[in-house]
Amino acid sequence: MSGEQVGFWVVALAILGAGRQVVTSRNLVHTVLWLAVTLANTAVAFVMLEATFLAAVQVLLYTGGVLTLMLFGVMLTTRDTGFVDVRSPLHRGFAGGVLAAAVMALVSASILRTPLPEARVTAPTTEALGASFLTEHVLAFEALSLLLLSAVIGAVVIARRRDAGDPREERGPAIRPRAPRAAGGAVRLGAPEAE
Amino acid sequence: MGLTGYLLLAAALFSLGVFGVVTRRNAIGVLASVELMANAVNLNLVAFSRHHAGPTGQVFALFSIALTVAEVVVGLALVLLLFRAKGDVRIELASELKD
Amino acid sequence: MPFLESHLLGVIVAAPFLAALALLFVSPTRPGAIRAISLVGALVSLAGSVHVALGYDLARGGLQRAERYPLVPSLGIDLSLAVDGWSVSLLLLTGVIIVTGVLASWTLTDRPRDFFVLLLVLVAGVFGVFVCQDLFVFFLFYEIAVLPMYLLIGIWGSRGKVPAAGPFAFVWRRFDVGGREYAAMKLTLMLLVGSAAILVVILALYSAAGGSTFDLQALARARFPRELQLWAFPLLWLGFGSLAGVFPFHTWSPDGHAAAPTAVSMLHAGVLMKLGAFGVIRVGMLLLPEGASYWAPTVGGVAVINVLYGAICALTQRDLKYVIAYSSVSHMGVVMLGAATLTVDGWNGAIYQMFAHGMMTGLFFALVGLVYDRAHTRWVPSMGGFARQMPWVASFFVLAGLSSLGLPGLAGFVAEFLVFLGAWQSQHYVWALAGVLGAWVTAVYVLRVGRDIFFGEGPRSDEIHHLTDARRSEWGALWVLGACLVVFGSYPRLILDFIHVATLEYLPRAAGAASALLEASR
Amino acid sequence: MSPLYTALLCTFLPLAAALVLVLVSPLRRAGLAAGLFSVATALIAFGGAVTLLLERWSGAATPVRETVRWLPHAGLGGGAHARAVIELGVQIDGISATMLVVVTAVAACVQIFSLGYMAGEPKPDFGRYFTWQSLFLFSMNSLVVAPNLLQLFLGWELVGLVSYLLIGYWWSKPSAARAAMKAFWMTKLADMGLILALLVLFVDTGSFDWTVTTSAAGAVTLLLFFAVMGKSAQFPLHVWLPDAMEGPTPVSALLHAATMVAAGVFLVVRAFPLFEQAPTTGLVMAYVGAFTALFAAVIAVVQTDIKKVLAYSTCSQLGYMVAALGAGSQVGGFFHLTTHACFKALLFLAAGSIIHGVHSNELSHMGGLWSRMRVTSVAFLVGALALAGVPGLAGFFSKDLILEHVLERGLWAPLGALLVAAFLTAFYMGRVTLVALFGRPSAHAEHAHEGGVSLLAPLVVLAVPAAGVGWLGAKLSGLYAAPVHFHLSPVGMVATGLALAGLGLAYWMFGAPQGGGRLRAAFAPIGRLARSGAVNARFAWGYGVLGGVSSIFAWFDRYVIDGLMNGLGYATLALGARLRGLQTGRAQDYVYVLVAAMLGVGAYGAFWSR
Repeated sequence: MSGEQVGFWVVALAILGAGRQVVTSRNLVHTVLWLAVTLANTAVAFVMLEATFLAAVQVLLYTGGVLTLMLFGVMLTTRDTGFVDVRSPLHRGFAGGVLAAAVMALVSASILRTPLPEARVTAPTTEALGASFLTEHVLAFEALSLLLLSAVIGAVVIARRRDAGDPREERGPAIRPRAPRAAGGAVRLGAPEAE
Repeated sequence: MGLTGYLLLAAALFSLGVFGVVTRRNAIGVLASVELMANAVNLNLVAFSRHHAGPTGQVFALFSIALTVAEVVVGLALVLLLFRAKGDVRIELASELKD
Repeated sequence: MPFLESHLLGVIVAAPFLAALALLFVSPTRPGAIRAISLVGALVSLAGSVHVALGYDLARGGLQRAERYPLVPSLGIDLSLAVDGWSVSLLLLTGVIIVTGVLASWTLTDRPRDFFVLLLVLVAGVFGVFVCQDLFVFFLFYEIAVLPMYLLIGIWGSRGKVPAAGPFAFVWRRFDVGGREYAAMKLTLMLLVGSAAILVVILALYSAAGGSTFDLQALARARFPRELQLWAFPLLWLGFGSLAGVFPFHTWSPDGHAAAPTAVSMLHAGVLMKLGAFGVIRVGMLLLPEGASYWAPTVGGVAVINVLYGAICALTQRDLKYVIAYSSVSHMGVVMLGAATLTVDGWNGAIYQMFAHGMMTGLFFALVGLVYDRAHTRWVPSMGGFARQMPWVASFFVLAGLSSLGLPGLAGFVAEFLVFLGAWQSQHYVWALAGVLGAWVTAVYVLRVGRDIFFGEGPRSDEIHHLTDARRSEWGALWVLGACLVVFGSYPRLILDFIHVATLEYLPRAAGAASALLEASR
Repeated sequence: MSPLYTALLCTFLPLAAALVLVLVSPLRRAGLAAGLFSVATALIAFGGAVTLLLERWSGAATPVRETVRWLPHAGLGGGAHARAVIELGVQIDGISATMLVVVTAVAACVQIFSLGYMAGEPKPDFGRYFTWQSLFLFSMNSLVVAPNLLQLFLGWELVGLVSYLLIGYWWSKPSAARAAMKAFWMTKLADMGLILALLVLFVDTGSFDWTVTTSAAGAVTLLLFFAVMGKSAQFPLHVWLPDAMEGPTPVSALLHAATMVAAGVFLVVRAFPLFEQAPTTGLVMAYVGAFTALFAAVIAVVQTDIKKVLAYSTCSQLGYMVAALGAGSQVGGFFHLTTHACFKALLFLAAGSIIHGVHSNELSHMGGLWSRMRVTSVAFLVGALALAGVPGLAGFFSKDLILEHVLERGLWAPLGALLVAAFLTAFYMGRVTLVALFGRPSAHAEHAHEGGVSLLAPLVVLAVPAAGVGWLGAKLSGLYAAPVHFHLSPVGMVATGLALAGLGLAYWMFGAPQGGGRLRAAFAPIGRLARSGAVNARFAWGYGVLGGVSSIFAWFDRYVIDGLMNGLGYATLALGARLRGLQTGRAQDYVYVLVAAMLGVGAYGAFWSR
């Protein structure tokens, strides 16, 4: 077993172990922290795949940015319950397990049945990456920046507190539970509006 | 280590994510599970890029990461909104899809 | 402008879209700007259509001005546009109808911006269907054209009253039969069910042709197996036919047209119903010639029912819009009848009937809208003697009526005559007889309803007063449509030559299959 | 100017006039100016028509025929259809030149007459009236110069349209609006025959020409004759004609006496080569025509409205023409058409002048007009005597020709009917003349007086041909057939005798002696029958049936077909309510199903589909 293979197994075990904690941990703060472990280990896997730039981005963006954000989220919303998630009913967990197993089975079966090139090619340099960004994929790049911008704006708009004067805000719910309404037309047909 | 190993690793990670998405009760938990799935996809992309050809795979992975970031941002905003509306973030509270 | 010249079809389709987009940035409180932008969008399309017609090389024929924008190359889906003779005529029709439709809704005050946005999106879809050469995109445009109708009728519609009776009276307790939401829903549901059938066939054709292209020309060369053709054609016929008002799927039409606001009725009866018939011919008969010739007698027989049944039903309607709606059902029957003859004259007549009926029914609905606007009722027995206050409206009503009953010199006659000629040539004598009889019944109800509204003694209801004649913008719409009826009726070759070129090219496929079928049966 | 351009001028100048009047509102609303404009174009058209006729008259001109393609057409298969074209154009020969002169002359007279007769109308209506008049002239001329049956049909429908518009001229009067509609319905019903005939002819021969030889001549001609029955008011499709008298009297003179109703006869004259191929149709025509001649004459006897008398008389005379054509006499039919146009237009215009003076249509409101309206009375008298068949006047010659031909063909029953009709014609015309002109003046007639010069000049002008056109028979028939020289035949003498007897009887009953009270009583039941409108009632009944059928259909559509659709929607909803239990509304459950479904599809695609 070469050193590289050993490294792979270690990283794989770390990723999967941490991932298991992410989906099962009761404490949400723990969940987020385990997620950080998973992502960091993925960054290690990236390094092993000689994608160093990506690994850096992964660590900076994910572990640095996103997880902090998620921690904020957890702190803000589950403060009262002690960061503890409600337990799922057993049948739900069982069904989820079956589904996950099925996904795993199908995907791995597909992978194993497909003849894959095992030999490595030269890893692209960061320079090549940058060049590719600004030439071949420049349109997608720009579109992405627009998307990020709109996501930020959208997030602000969605999460923004209503003005204090808004009476709806005083009562709490910003989205009032509306009267049962037709989602599709067929139902609406049955409830004639009085004219 | 060959491509197959990485792909299987990613598949396993993805399956974990699926499990989390359908079982977690807390919206942030669901979000974290989605991150796992996205991460699995990125792993795949990078692995393919290494064993196949050229920078395209990595480029896509980068795009994917950026997209995920955007998704997290919006997702968290929604979670906040949900919290403000219902006082809790259990995801079954958001059952407006039922008529 | 070379760009404009080489992307003209794209521009025609895009202009209403862009106008709709521009409207989104206009304040809803500025109706003047909204109208102006809509009119500009419509006029650009019309001007483009006229330019396409003038530039179409009749001697060369075939598809011209091909434009291709790849959409999903891996599935063989392209936004590929081109015109043949049929498209040229229908483009012109659509252009005229949307311009006059915008003019006719000039005075709309209820949420004009949303109204015009939907109207323009709808018409962009219609333009798209007529110039599109890719089956998938064809379907896409078809849906774009059909769906805004739901909102347009549901929001801006008016209601008629249909008292509960008959074996299904229990339904009335559940639905608001005759209401605008009911009408909108019914129309949308029926058309969507039709769309589902169409989609099934489209996918079947795609995979049967090798799963690499949706191109109409390529599919037409594909020679589908006979079994496929035999089951696929009736599905297409009924799917598209639900929009063309084929019996018994016509029942959305009276309610839908009656509930719809003026411009929407104009577009719907004037152009949208043609999409259905166009689909049957363009997709059904050209791609599935064997299926078409096998089913032609059925199609024609049902069309005969449409012609007579629609006309006879129109005879006793008391609601003005219902009269015109049933007349549309009847006249669309003439289109299907012409298509089913599988003869040159029949097809020429069918396409020309689309054109002529579009103009005529557009005029009709514009007038009905005017009358309704002034009298605030659509109940014919309460009207009478309106010609005193609205002489021009009366004159144009008679003109439209004369065209619908097939008076020579007006566009309707040419179409009907050709269709009857085709029917006689195809030796379906009963079809021709029924068609001629239908034209007579049309004369009976059209003249009677005209008399009941406009002639004789004054309004029979005391609630009707302050009638006024057409105003400026409405005036423009009436004159344009009226002039079209007269001009294209007295010199039909202006349009018919285009149609003829395309028919000559396409018909041999279908007719070849027909004669092969005849051989086989001997 | 070449004959072609002259003919085009005759046809399109009135169209241009009509268009100008439609589009230039100020001119139309100016009233008299519109009228003068229209009259001027009509006179120019008349001048053109006369030149055309004179060219034929001198014998130098050959027939002119020019056509243009109207519709593209390409028949499948070879044979006649490969070369088939659908075209319109102009054909000038003896028949069309004569007819053009008749039409334009009568039209010009009528328009001039209308200037005075309609002077009391509001100005815009006056303009509208002349717009329709110009449109009529265009339509009729395009029918007359038609080179084939298709164009004849186009003109045919257009004159029907103008007839509708002009009958309904006083549209605010419910009876006028109804009469206009009825006339259109009836003629349109008959026109179905014409359009079907066109289809049969074209599919059989690849042409709309009347000169072709066709194997389907029987069907074609019968269908054509059905159309003729409608347009030329043959029994039983004649019911619209008396109602059409709701229109202004000059309109009745032009459309419903002289020209438009004669279009049916003109059609047969034109398509005579086709009719010659179908002897059976000829027989049918002879019988129908003769019966109509008799039937309408009987009804005319008891009418009390002067216009109704003339209307039924028109029916009757058209019956004569149809019978003549059925008996195989193209010349007889067409010649009678020509003479009838002259004297019937004269009679109607004179009647119009009388109505203008008396302000009533009723015969009982007239009387003693001879002394008060001398010019009109003389004109009326000339027309009446010409119609009655008094020797030397126009009607005498043409009627004689017809009877001779019917006798020649051995059609005894039609001959008898026509002879009786000749007697009755003289009788009812005598009655009208005696009552209106020489009877005891009623209160209405006390103040009767002549109208202006525009009313009288057309009467004088028309009286000349009404009296004398008969003498031109040989020359006129020579324009398109072997010249027919007049000679008094035995049957003609019988007819003349009968006509004189009819006049005598009329004098005995309605003139100075005032005899025949018992005879009058004998006529009473006919009068009742005529007024009850038995035939009319049949059509009213038919209309009722149509309405009933329509009600049933409409109900069926609304409540069964549409009800079915509604029921379907209802059922779907009910089903939807059941299925709703499956919906939890939880996003996670949806994800679960989604992933499972994707797995299913993926598994199918990956493992089983190969």
